[in-house]
Amino acid sequence: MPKLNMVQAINLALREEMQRDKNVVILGEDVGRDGGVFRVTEGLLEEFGAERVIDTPLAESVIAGSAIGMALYGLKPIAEIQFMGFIYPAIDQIFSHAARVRSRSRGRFTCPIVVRAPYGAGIKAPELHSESTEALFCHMPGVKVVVPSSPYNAKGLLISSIRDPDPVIFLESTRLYRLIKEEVPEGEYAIPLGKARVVQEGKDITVISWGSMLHRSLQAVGGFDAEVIDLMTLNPFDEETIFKSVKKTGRVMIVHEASKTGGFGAEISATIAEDEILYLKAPIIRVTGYDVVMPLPKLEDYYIPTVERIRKGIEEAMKY
Amino acid sequence: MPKLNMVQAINLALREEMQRDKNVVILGEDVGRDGGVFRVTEGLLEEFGAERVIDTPLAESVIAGSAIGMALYGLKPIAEIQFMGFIYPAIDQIFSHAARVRSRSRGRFTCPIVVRAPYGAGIKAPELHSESTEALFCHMPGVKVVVPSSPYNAKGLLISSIRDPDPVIFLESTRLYRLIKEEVPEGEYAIPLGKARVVQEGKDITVISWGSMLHRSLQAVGGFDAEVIDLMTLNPFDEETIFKSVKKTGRVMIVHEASKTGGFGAEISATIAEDEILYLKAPIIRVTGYDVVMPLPKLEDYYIPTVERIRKGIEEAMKY
Amino acid sequence: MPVRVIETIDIKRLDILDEKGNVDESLMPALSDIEIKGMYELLTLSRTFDHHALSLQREGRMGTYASIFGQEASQIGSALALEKSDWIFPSFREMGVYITMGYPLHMLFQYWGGDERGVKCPEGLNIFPVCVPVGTQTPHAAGAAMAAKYKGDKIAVACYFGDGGTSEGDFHESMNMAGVFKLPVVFICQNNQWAISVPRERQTASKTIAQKAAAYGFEGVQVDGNDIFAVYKATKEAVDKARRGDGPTFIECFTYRMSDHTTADDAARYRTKEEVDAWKAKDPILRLRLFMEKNGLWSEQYQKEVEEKAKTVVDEAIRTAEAIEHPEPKDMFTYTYEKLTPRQIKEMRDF
Amino acid sequence: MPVRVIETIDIKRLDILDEKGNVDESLMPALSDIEIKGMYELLTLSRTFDHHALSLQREGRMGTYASIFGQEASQIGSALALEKSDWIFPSFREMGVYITMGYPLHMLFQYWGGDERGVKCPEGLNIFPVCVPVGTQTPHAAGAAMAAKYKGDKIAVACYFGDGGTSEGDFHESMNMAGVFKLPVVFICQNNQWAISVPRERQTASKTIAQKAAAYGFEGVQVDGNDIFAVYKATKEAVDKARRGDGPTFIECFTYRMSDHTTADDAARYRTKEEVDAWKAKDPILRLRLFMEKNGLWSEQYQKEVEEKAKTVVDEAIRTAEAIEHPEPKDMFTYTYEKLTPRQIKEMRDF
Ligand SMILES: Cc1ncc(C[n+]2csc(CCOP(=O)(O)OP(=O)(O)O)c2C)c(N)n1
Ligand SMILES: Cc1ncc(C[n+]2csc(CCOP(=O)(O)OP(=O)(O)O)c2C)c(N)n1
Ligand SMILES: [Mg+2]
Ligand SMILES: [Mg+2]
Repeated sequence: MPKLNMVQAINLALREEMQRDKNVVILGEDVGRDGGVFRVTEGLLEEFGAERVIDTPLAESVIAGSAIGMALYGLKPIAEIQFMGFIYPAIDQIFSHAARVRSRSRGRFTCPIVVRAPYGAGIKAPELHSESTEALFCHMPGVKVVVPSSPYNAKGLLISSIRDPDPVIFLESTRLYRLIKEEVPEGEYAIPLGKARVVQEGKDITVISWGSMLHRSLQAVGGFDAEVIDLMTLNPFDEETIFKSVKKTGRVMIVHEASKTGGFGAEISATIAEDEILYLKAPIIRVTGYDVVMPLPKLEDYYIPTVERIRKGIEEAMKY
Repeated sequence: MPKLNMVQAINLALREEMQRDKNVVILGEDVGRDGGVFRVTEGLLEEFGAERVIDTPLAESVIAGSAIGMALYGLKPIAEIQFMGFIYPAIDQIFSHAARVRSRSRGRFTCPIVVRAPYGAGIKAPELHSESTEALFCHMPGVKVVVPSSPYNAKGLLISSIRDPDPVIFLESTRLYRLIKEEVPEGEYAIPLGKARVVQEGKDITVISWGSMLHRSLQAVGGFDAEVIDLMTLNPFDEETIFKSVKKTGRVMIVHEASKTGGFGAEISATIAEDEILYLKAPIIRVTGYDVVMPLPKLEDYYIPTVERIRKGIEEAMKY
Repeated sequence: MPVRVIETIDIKRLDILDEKGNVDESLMPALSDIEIKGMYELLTLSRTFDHHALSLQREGRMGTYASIFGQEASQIGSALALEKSDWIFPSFREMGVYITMGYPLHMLFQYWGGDERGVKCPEGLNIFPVCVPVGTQTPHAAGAAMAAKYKGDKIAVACYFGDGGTSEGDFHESMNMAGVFKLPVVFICQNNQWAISVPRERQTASKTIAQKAAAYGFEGVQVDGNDIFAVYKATKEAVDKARRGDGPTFIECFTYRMSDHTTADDAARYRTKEEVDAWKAKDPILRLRLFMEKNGLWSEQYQKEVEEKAKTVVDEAIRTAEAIEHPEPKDMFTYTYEKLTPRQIKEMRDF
Repeated sequence: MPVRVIETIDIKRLDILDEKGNVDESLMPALSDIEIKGMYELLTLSRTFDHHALSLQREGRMGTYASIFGQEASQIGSALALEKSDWIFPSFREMGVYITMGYPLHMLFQYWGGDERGVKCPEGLNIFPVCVPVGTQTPHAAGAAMAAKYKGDKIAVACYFGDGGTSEGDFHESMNMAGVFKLPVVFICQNNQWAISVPRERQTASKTIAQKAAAYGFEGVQVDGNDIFAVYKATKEAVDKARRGDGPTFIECFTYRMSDHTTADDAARYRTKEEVDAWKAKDPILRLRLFMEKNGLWSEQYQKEVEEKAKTVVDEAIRTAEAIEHPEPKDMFTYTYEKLTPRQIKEMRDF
């Protein structure tokens, strides 16, 4: 089996789904001739032509909005937003329409779009190229949010997202794009949305993370008997897997790169504090980015949760 | 002292602040000649002229964005978004700029704007006229979020918001606009941002709410020895007041109108679960809107947390 | 600056039927008497629908409603140029379009009564639900047109919005997209001179709205929006052009909102009675009646029949709408996603 | 459709200095020899800055950088028409504007090195920090202009963006706002023919970008963006008009991005060498040199001096920038709000 990095794995998923289903089309800035600024769509224009791999004008709202229109018409559009920091102009289309099409039309129209965006810090990029505001999209019923953490699950989750009958925000860690290679099978396999993955079993503490922070978490748990969960789908999220783990460990730490206040860690913590508090032996710890405007590259490394900060979080929980 | 409803109290705050400071200007759709669709800006055009009460074209992004430009230039603009459901096109300006101007320019430029918007359900209005997505704005460092629950605190909080040197999202419950009248003094008084208000003291449970849900919460607590907290400022929020209360009661319920997942109740709950868990006797209960697309008027009343649902939440917590 | 002219753009205006009921024969589209009578009947039906909707709202039997009074010719004239297989992206003030396309009237009352099921478009029609956030439907029109083009379907996409809607960023991005990809879209702006309290000249400084198309490299034309023949003709040409693969067209229907913005509005706060009165003479139905009278297509008797028929149809629709059972509270969960989420399943236990 | 023309819009183009260094005397702005030499020196300094920035990036001493190579005349010509009291809203590719306005060079290196302090605009200048999200600076320009107008300040606001930027909704909303309120803004579009990999003709279908102003009821003009005299003249007239209270102007500087989009880009993937080579002959610095040569303002010796001076200044700026101490981690908290929040105070304890 070939070893692929995440860029290649996503490219493969796109290619295979486009081969399988003529209704799958890609649109976005520089996705065609340039193959995407991260080369995620490389070669697709050549293979599928300009009608299916569409270089759009520089306008995020109509990228999302026209994807919605295509979906209404029966296509399965995959819209790329060049960086998550540029998704904000498209939020209105995502929130006011993509999320509501099915409900508004009582199912007559549906909106099976995928909005892909590179997210997160760690590649020393300019301002607004390092956002990780996934939590925003988790507060909009009608939208699903998926964040893969490895090439293998990126491919499987993307296939599921493309086939999903509802809108999916699919966030790809820029830092992970070329960091890890792993075996990624060719051909079809789908990892179901809404299911988390227990990456490592353990008895003392449940560490919940997703995307790029999963790796730092895995680095940090060494020496502890930690159960590590890769959430993968943030909305709707897999309460069951979390609850099962919490019942066993009685301790929880959530790690994410987004700033703390209102981050998705809050929802996980609150869900546990509401449903499983009696099993808890310790405070629910959140190790997150700080509540600050994301700094430029010189300070970026201080913003992102470090292995050391994550370890401290575990140690804190283990005091109880 | 005159008894005013919330529309009148906000109008008074605007008028007085405009009289006090020539740099305060208002802009938005229909804020001038029409006095705003809820009449919140009634009479201001006549008193202050079209250069200070500006009827803009129908374009939310430039309403927020030009307010930012005015603020950079030294004015204190108050932008009205006609309904919170129409703030989404302005989110990019609020998140990418208003929130970051101070940080980006290391304080050379600041962004003292207020973005006012009517929010919430309960007046049987058309689609997207009933949003309560305040949590979104609480996840963006650099932005403050204020939600008054009564005419008196609406005036005092608005004065503080206008004078605040940073961007403030100021959300006004459409349902409360004309529901309650209370004594509102003329002249200056400011209610500090970032401070919650203990509306009623109690020993058995802490009920935390804001805006329109505060009133339902107050109706629901009858018969319980509940401490009711009106959060007022959601970001940055008053941990101290909450912690003090939780230490006393050991039980917490949070009530908000927004849908549950990723609502601001999650942040409050998570904060308590992180810092005060040892004081808790019971699960932290959230009584909220459902995780659904906000329904049209026929089902609206089923969506909004009812007094009965809130009571059930308290009863649930009191079982422990 | 005495410099070279590198581009010249002419903005044209089309008028066919004047206020007295006279037509410019050279421009008159080929319409049979039956078709012309059909137009008149649709105009009357739409206005009757509108008046009844306003009454229902006043009586507390319906929610906030946006009247189409005065804009009937813009709506019916343009919709008549469309086929059922075409796709339509309305804003919130296009009841005349729905009615012309044969949308069940009772569902419109149901929708304005606050029930989503009213805009569950019946199979066989492709009308997207009422779009409340101004201008945000324009990208959908571009996208649907792109999809139709990709699929090789010879359809047109009609996108409706107001003068105010042209100020939104989405309008711009969609027009631009349509221009770049030569999409089969007809953008139909009902310039009714007001966006709530903001008059046309404070909405934009361009002399016409039609000229906005120049920014996107395709044709923009202004038509007398109270002249159903002109609206029909301009739309038909644009639709045919779209089907031929010759790209988008922008049509400014120059009309007037005779009512308050919605039932929640009081237009007397911001515009004069004189202005409104001046537009009464330009009424789209009146002038068609005068034309028909001159051409022997109208009589008092006919008028009575048309009015009675309209009233019967509308009354029946109201009865049907009001007899529909209240939606189930659980319905609010059902259409969030294709499948309920685990959390929703828990939440639904409240009902 | 044989109908009435109700509006005609002419789009003009201004050229003064051709590729051979000849000028159209009738159009030539009044510039002293010293001023012309000043232009040349700024062009050279900016290009020197740019080349050094690219080298630093390659050496890993600086982050991603957006080159201005080829666009110097558009930037310096327009900036020279501004006063220090004017307000400037750049995008991310306007180093020539910063340099012309007297912005400390070392701060520019500092910024591109990933340090916010580099765009803390010194007092006495009103240049808003580099704006990364495309088009989003345009509303700020409208707002600042509105504020200036309200305060009665006789200043102009210059707003820079690219051809790609004109596709964003914000551009549209801001242009419209400026038109409605007759704001003192000069919108300066550097049409460098590319938005990363998207060529101008796939960005928008309008024949010129200048004609987009027609949508907003004010003047748009195209100038040869590699002709510093034309850019200067057009901007000066627009700035004067703004100061007079006669409203906004849109200027399309027709130029070319000679470099990759940024140092993270590889333009060879999407455009031909032939296209780039064809633009070499149109170089803005070369043609000014030819003009100066013809007019006795240039010599080999002068060239050497100008180059050496530029190099010295740039080297010095790099030294200064690189000597600046690394920002404190705590700095990332300091400017979120005027005061730290209680939560931030806790978070800061990590440092
Ligand atoms: C994005 C958005 N902003 C504000 C509103 C509130 N609103 C509803 S209709 C309207 C005016 C619309 O004017 P126009 O586009 O001319 O259409 P008309 O009402 O005249 O048919 C406004 C401001 C809205 N629905 N959506
Ligand atoms: C809102 C937004 N979307 C996407 C990007 C990524 N991006 C940076 S520059 C650029 C192209 C800009 O083209 P143009 O406006 O012509 O300016 P130029 O780069 O040619 O100077 C893109 C797509 C961005 N910075 N902001
Ligand atoms: Mg209108
Ligand atoms: Mg460009």
